[in-house]
Amino acid sequence: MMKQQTLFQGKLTKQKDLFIPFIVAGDPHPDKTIQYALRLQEAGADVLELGVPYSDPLADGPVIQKAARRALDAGMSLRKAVEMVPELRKAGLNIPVVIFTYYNPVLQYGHEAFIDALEENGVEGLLIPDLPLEESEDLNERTKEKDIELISLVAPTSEERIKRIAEQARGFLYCVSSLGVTGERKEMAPETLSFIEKVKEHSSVPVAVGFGISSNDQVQLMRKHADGFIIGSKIVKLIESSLEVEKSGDEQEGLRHFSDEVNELVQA
Amino acid sequence: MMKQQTLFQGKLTKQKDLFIPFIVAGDPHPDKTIQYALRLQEAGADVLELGVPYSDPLADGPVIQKAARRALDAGMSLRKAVEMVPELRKAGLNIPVVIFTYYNPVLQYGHEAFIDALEENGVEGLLIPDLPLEESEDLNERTKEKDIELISLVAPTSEERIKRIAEQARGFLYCVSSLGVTGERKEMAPETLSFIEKVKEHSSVPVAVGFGISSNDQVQLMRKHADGFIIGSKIVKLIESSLEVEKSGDEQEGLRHFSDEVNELVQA
Amino acid sequence: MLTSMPNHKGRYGDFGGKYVPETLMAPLEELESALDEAMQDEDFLKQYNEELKEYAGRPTPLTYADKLTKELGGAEIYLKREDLLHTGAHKLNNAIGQALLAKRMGKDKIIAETGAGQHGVASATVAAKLGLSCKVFMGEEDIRRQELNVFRMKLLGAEVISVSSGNGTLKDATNEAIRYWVANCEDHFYLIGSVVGPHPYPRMVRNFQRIIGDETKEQMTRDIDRIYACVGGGSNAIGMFYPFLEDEVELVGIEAAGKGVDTPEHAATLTKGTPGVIHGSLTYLMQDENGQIVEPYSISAGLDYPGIGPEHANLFKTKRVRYESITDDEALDAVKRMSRAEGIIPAIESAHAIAQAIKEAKEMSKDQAIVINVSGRGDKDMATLMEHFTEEGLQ
Amino acid sequence: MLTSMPNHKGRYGDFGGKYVPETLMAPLEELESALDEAMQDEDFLKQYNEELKEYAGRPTPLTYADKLTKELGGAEIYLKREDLLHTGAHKLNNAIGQALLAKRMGKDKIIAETGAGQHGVASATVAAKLGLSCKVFMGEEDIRRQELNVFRMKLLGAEVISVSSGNGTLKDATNEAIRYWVANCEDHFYLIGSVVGPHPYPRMVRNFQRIIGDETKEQMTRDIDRIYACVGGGSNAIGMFYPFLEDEVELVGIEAAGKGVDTPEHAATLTKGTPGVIHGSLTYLMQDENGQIVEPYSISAGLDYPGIGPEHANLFKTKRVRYESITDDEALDAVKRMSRAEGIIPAIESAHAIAQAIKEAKEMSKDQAIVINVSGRGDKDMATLMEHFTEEGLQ
Ligand SMILES: Cc1ncc(COP(=O)(O)O)c(C=O)c1O
Ligand SMILES: Cc1ncc(COP(=O)(O)O)c(C=O)c1O
Repeated sequence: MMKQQTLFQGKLTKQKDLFIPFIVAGDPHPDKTIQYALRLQEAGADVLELGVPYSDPLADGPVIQKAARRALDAGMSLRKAVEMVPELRKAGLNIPVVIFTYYNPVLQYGHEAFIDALEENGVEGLLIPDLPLEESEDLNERTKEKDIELISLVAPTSEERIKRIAEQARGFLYCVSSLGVTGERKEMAPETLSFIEKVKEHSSVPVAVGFGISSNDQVQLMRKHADGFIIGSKIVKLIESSLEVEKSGDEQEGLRHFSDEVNELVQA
Repeated sequence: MMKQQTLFQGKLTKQKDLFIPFIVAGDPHPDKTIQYALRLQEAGADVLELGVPYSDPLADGPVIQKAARRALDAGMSLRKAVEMVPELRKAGLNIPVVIFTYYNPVLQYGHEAFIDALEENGVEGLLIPDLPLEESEDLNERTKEKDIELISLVAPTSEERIKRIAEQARGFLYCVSSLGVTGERKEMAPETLSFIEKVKEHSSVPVAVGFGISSNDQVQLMRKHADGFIIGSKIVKLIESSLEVEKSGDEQEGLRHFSDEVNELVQA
Repeated sequence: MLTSMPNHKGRYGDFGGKYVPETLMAPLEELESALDEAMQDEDFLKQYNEELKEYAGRPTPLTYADKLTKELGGAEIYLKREDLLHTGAHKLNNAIGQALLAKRMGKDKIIAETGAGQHGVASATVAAKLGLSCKVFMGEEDIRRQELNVFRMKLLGAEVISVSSGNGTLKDATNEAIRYWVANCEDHFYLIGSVVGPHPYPRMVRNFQRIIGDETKEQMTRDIDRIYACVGGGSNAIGMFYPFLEDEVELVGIEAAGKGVDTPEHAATLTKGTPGVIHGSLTYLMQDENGQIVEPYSISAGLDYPGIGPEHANLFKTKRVRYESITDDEALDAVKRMSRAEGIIPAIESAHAIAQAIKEAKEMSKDQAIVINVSGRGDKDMATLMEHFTEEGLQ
Repeated sequence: MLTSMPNHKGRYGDFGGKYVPETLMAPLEELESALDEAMQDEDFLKQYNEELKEYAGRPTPLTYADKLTKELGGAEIYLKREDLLHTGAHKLNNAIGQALLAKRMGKDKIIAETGAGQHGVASATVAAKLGLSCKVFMGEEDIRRQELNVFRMKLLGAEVISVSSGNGTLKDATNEAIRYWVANCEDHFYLIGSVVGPHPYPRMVRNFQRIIGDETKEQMTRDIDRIYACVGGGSNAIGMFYPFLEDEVELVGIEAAGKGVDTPEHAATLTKGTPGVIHGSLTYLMQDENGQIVEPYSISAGLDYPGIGPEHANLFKTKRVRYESITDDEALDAVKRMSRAEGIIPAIESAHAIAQAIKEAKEMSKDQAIVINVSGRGDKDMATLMEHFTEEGLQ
């Protein structure tokens, strides 16, 4: 596999066994987001997917929908999420950050201004779940110019599209484990593994699998078969339960609880 | 005017200035009907129209509809109404009695049986408001055979029909004062008088005017222009008010009140 | 010949006639001659046909019910789609015809009776369309039960007159409409909603409804073995049957058996009634031994009438048409079945015809064919249906 | 040439496209090629046209509104009568087309979103008719408000799935339907109810709705000066406009101004919105400065949508179509006016088009002519109308 020059601007320390957690910026508060991000880094996260809350998140299941609602109610926006990145850095986050956002907020921001803002704020990656290859030309160019990785996705339905998508993938290739929106899956479908194989054949970047990964068993399976795994809804749920713990104890206890649970989830 | 042989079997003592009251048999009780009939005779009635209550009295206004409802609730029927006539006689009623009934009860009774019953019970006349000339052939024949007068009606709309109807009229010719169902009219339409004139031209029997006569003024007018007048709703109303008086006094007082009111209504 | 009835006295065999107060005899004669003239007048017929086509939505389709046919495994089932007519039932065919006639006669005020409100809505509709004033008589009980249709009539600009006499239902509304007509016959046109009433109404309404059968004849590309229609007053049924009276096709009229013809709560006039006079016509009706008219019952307001058109009385007596009856429950089942098999929610009235057809179609052979007249759509019946079908009932 | 849009990327000028998760890209491609094949297939087109004719009741009439025309004293007014289509609105044209396509693609499970329930009922109807299973996604708030249509869908055998996300209205029901489709795209067909969504939906729905305009063209016996149609997602409007895009006729689309375009409560997407992506398509929409979609408002549930079909966005930008907006109150007045002038109670959606036409017709000359698309009937709106019109309001 020929590697690209700027894999997350050199911040990606390995290309296998990548742990890529997803959190919603501002859920339930911007300050908390920084805390959780640091704990995830401590727990071995290799990339942070920082989700921007959206009113109509049509690729997301109920857990992330609710988190987005909480974050919106707390006043989060695309602009604020991007501007949170320097604060994350200041607090000690070193791993690459991928901004996850639906397309409409980007469009309102304006492509040029948005990409400039990503650059200024030191964002290494961008993932837009409702912007397929066919609609991404302009942003693809613009991100390339600024060494920002525009993450592509492949899905079980992609079939002949896999090759086309994989060949131009940057950063990592997001492999959607199965049909459906984000959210836990009890089991991974057996087809998932052969699907991953196929994707890997065509990809020049690490292949990370996401959608539904929610148990250590599944993590183990992905460690074996893919180059990385993305965990979203489950992490959001762990945040929810850490907030519960916080209620009956103090903040540190909540965060400790969060770290413990994350460690247990991703342990090798 | 050529007179027919059996004008109400000789019981009609005059052919002018006829006072023909209408009451509903059994309103509010059969016993009461006899009392009211006698009082009407005392007040100068020349013919008694004895109405049979019907579920669907479509030629009647609200006053007679309500009376019919009271009588039906008290168990009155065509058969019972006819069988009441001998009792009226026994109690002293001498004037001709005309049974007023809608056609359906007659049909259920059976033409033959019904006419036999009329004869047996000494009924002199029959009036069926929803049986126009065109539908009355059979009953016309049958009543003729038994010397029972089948009363015909003419209405302001009758126009060319007047001649046809008047020429075969028996007993008296019922001249409907104006368009509409039974019930009081505040005023008689000016056309009414010319209409009566026209009817009289063709009639070989007395022409009595009905529908809406409810004041002594109207009675006076009819005494002048017609051979008789029929009073229905107003009499029924006087019965209602006599019943009111009865409530706060005794029966005799109620009947006295009734007689007074009737006298006042028809006085010359 | 059945199709040449009624005779000049308005008789269909023993039935029909004009049992009305003398006051109405002349207006009825006037109506009859105006009708006869109109039916000879090319312009009138053209206008009637144009309104049907360009306003009311005729021809209505004849739909082959392929799923229902397959499910039952018997005769091919065709549906005549009066449910697609403007305002939702066949009633408008007649209302258009009569309202045009009223206008031709120079009468710009119409009156109508209504039970559930379908004919009231149809009358209010044509009155609006043709610029006539419209008074609709409706029993106070029905006004309470059919709030929606009352509103609809008012929205269309009609005046709804509450009738409190009797039980406050259709029979009483009809009585009251007749009474009002008697008082106002000179400038008012009484627009009767079914093939009932004194001559020439049953003939006139048939004239204006026969388009249903005429179209069906033209639309069918194969022989028909049986035709089904529900019977309240009988207008949709006559409209469908009349053009077939002299053909070799079995005709089946379906009355409302309500809670069962052996209970007092039904509206099965022919099945259980006896000859008598109602609303000006000699026909079958529901009455007691004294000839007092009895209040009928059916879950479907449009069939809840104690009489029936005189022509049906004759077709019953001469056995040219077979009359059956269907209970509330059977009709409701048929609503559900038709909804699910064909995506057509029929009026509960029409569902009576459907229920009988379903019973019979499966006993027939695959090379036979039947037509069901779907006289109206079920929108007006939603409240009733919601009351009846529980959540499980809809599984 | 406007009529040759969209291009191969599903673009109408700047608008349209496919802004969907990768999972849906292949199903959309599959759909597109199946659609292209079907539209070339004589048998498919024949079946579509037959269902429209023999089941749905096409052609719908073009009614000359002579009374309204006279009252206004301006242009001749013609009404295209989609209110007479089976289930009561133009929605069925599209539902039939898509359901037949689903069947042709071997997918026997359909899903649909609905707001007020009109498209849900249309989908449930065709599903029953064609033997498909049907899940309808509906916001919990809408389920509460549209009890009757919920029942109707269940009676037709559809499963109604309550959506509690967001505000529980149409936008959220659509999100949820898309989510369900993403999870089940292999054997489910998503039957979208308007010319919205990712390519090829806007084109497909236009294909299945253009029959409205095609018929109108055929039915008009004289030149038309202007055509009016209301715009929610825009399907009835495109259906009407499309065949006229290259003709010399002025086209007017009418949005819902709700309580006024200067208040926050309206659904005037083109008048007040800005370009953005909603439900897979780049178009105009109502959003805040951060690109969050804003909940719209209109008294008419069918216009209460924050987006609009991308083809309209282009027709707006290129000025080929003029877009206007009408408030709740103006629409309600138009309901009453049309009811009384023509005996047609329109859907409140359609009344928006009527209101605008009334404003303009009186300013036009007598030798001009306009067509209003009456997209649906008002039966479904009775509860709303009853709330609004007091007794005096009906005098
Ligand atoms: C849909 C429908 N079908 C049938 C009827 C019964 O009337 P008829 O027997 O005159 O067709 C009615 C009466 O309201 C009706 O609305
Ligand atoms: C009668 C009617 N008209 C119009 C609309 C708006 O949809 P569209 O703009 O897609 O025609 C609807 C939607 O439900 C409707 O029911």
